Amino acid sequence: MSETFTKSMARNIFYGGSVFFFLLFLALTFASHQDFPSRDNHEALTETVAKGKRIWETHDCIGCHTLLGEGAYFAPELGNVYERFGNSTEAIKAFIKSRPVDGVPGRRSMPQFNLSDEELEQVAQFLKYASGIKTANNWPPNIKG
Amino acid sequence: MMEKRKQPPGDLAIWIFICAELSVFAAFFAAYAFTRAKHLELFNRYQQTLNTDYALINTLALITSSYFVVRAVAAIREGSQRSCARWLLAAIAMGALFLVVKSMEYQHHFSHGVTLSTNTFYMFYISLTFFHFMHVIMGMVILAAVALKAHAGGYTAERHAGVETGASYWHMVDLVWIILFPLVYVMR
Amino acid sequence: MKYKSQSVAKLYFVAAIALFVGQILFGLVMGLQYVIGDFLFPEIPFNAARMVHTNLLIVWLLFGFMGSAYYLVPEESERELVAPWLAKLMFWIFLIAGAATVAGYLLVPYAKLAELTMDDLLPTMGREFLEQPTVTKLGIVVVALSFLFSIGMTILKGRKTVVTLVLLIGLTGLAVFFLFAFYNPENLVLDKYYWWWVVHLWVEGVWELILGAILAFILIKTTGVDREVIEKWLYVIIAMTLITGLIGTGHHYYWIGTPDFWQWWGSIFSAMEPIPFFMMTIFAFNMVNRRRRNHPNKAAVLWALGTAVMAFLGAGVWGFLHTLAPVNYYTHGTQITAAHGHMAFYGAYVMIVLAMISYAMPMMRGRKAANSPSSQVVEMWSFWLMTVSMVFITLFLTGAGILQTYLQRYSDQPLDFMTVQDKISLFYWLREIAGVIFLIGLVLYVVSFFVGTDDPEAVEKIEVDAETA
Amino acid sequence: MPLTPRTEQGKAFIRPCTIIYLLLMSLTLLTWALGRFNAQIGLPAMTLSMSVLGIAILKGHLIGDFFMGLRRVRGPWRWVVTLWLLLPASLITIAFMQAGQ
Repeated sequence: MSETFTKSMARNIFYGGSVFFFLLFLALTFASHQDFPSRDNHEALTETVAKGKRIWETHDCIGCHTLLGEGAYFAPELGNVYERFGNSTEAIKAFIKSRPVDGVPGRRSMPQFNLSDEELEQVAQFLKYASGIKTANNWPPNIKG
Repeated sequence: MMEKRKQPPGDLAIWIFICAELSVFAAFFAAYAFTRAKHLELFNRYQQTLNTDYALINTLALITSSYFVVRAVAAIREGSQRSCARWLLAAIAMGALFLVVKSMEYQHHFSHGVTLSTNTFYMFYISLTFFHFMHVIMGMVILAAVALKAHAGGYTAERHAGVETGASYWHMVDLVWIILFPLVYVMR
Repeated sequence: MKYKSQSVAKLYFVAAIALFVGQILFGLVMGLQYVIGDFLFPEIPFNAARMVHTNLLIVWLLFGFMGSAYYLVPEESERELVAPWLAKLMFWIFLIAGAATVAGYLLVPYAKLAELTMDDLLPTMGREFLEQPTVTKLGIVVVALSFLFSIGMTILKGRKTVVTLVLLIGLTGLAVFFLFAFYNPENLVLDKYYWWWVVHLWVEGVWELILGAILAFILIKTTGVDREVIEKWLYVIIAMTLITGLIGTGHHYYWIGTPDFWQWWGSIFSAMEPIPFFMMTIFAFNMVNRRRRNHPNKAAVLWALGTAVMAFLGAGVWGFLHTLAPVNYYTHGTQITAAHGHMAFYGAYVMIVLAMISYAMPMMRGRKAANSPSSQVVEMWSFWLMTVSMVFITLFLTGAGILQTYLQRYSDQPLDFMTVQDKISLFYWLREIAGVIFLIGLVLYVVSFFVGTDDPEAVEKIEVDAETA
Repeated sequence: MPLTPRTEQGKAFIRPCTIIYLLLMSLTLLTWALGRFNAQIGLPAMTLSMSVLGIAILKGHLIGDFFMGLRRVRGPWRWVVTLWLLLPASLITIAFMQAGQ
């Protein structure tokens, strides 16, 4: 019996395997969707929060910070900043508001975005909402993020 | 003394695939066992909600279907295409029986609100069995394709690597269940 | 070069290299901002520099992929490109849109850019790597569809090979999964879940098909090994890629509000993800060892082998390092991720594009098969400088990441983020130095195009087989 | 290479694979019975677990050898299934011993 290792079988495995595992991925996605309502803190997803997400996005906050560990690693994690700031949206707003326009000599500094009070409230509420998302094992490991 | 060959039956490509699949299952089995060691009471308690009788029927069904596949390969080696197709059909029927019984089992659990997130035991139970369940479906699709080709006279006593390839995959599906059955249903 | 229309690739390659230089310059800016926080502040804040750095990377790799496709598809299909004018038109559209977008990042505040481009109509901006204004994204879709049209039609009308088929599947997948960039729900968990359908299913899915196809093409051309053998392995490797990589998406679903079962599924499948990369390394070296000819373009072969090794190290080994959920619990979102990202992108995608450029450019510039020996020597120097400095960038970032993980996440008295950053700044300085060396390598790479252009080209060394001689 | 269904005289034989099949079925019933009736049999949990695991390895080996046809293969592929069986089985054994303590 000669060696058999055919291109057509390799091809079949590529097609079959890809379809198989993509379907499995879809099944797991479906299972994830069943679980989202119990973890994604959608109860807190008010219009203010939605607007806050837009503020978050249009100022490219993810370009320096991480949110639930995703983003840039230049500035602190913000998924739990609400808790780190003593469960206070006021503290978050005060921090954003007080950033110096010209930065801090020699140090990293957050830009002064000149947000209105309303916008500040929205983005702070967004961060509060984010902190209410139930991450597995309560990630991050500690309050430092 | 029989002549030994260097390569397992069927296309080598399927054996690479089989090895990959077996590694995934091995990882899952080990993960199950070590997680169980950490949550012994939970695993022992919820293991009792599983129905061993269903699992017995399913094990017998899979072994029988594997046997039928062996007969299908033997038939094509003797040059009998129609008998090969018939044995494959019988094997597919046993696969279908497996799916029906397994679905009844799932139906029982799901109607009690069990999901992947209910607890760690059910996470493993559903993950392992569902992953295997999909392999049974995949195997049936492969066997069906082989059966159709055999029926159409696509294999001969000399050239039948396709039958052996499909057979090898199906035996792998059986093999995985052979470990899964005692591990998840019986061992405690 | 067998077909005239292949030459459109040259435009794409030149642009790719130019944008590559830009990407590295901004990388150095960011690297400096890591240690001198107020560098260029507030003119170019870190987030703007980062957008430029990452988006230029994506855009120039896309230029590289497109150029590679335009070069190899006519040759594989044995016919001229369908509508080469479309390829040229789309090049300029893509280049101008890309340049305008980058200019937008740098010249106006990002919020202003969002306003100017009317992001509120269909908000898609402000998510990592997908920062482009919605109109740019729409432009990308148009470019991708036109590109698929001309490549697809050429493939369908000509000889169909496994290389072109796999390439086409990869490129189609690239276009399809990009559509998830337009899905931006208010629900943060959903947003993140489907964001990965672009990012992960690109870089650990369909892009690997493109990588495999290009690598197979180069190996067929430079080693003279039987096409059947190479194509067979291509299928097996990309099959393993998708088998492991699709569920492997789960390693991004550990800590973002997604269910716990992903920790198991993600860990088990992504632990298998190094396998296809390992197979690719074995495959590439095997093919070169079994070569039937000594291709005079040594630089191209070097890049191709380099791709296989560095992709395995960067994507395979450095990926595995932090892919298991219990490890990732501590390393998620630290410099470990940055270390992996740098080496994986360089090893898998930067190097394959440079390999293709290295292989195709001499022919497009009128050579028969290769550049002059002196040019190749410079190019190979640039290979080693860039590759070794990338290894060091990765090692320094890994060192920074391990310390960060320990000090901020693991020790009994965890420290603040910024306190930790100050403590590990030495590693950032070292990374910046390695980055400068990378830039020197890149400059040498550009220089290699202008060295020895008047010298005769390198010729194939005929090996005399001892047994037949 | 027929699985010797008949001798030259045309006398019917039981195929080896049929014998293996019947053996596999009986071993399955044994596993099931051990699990189902252990309350009456009263084996210690560890003994029960290791017995059914041992039976499973034997079954898997038979499937690999006779059904997959590996006993007619030489070289590394000959042992692929058996090695695979031993790998998770030893990990499972370690885990169960950990849990048993």
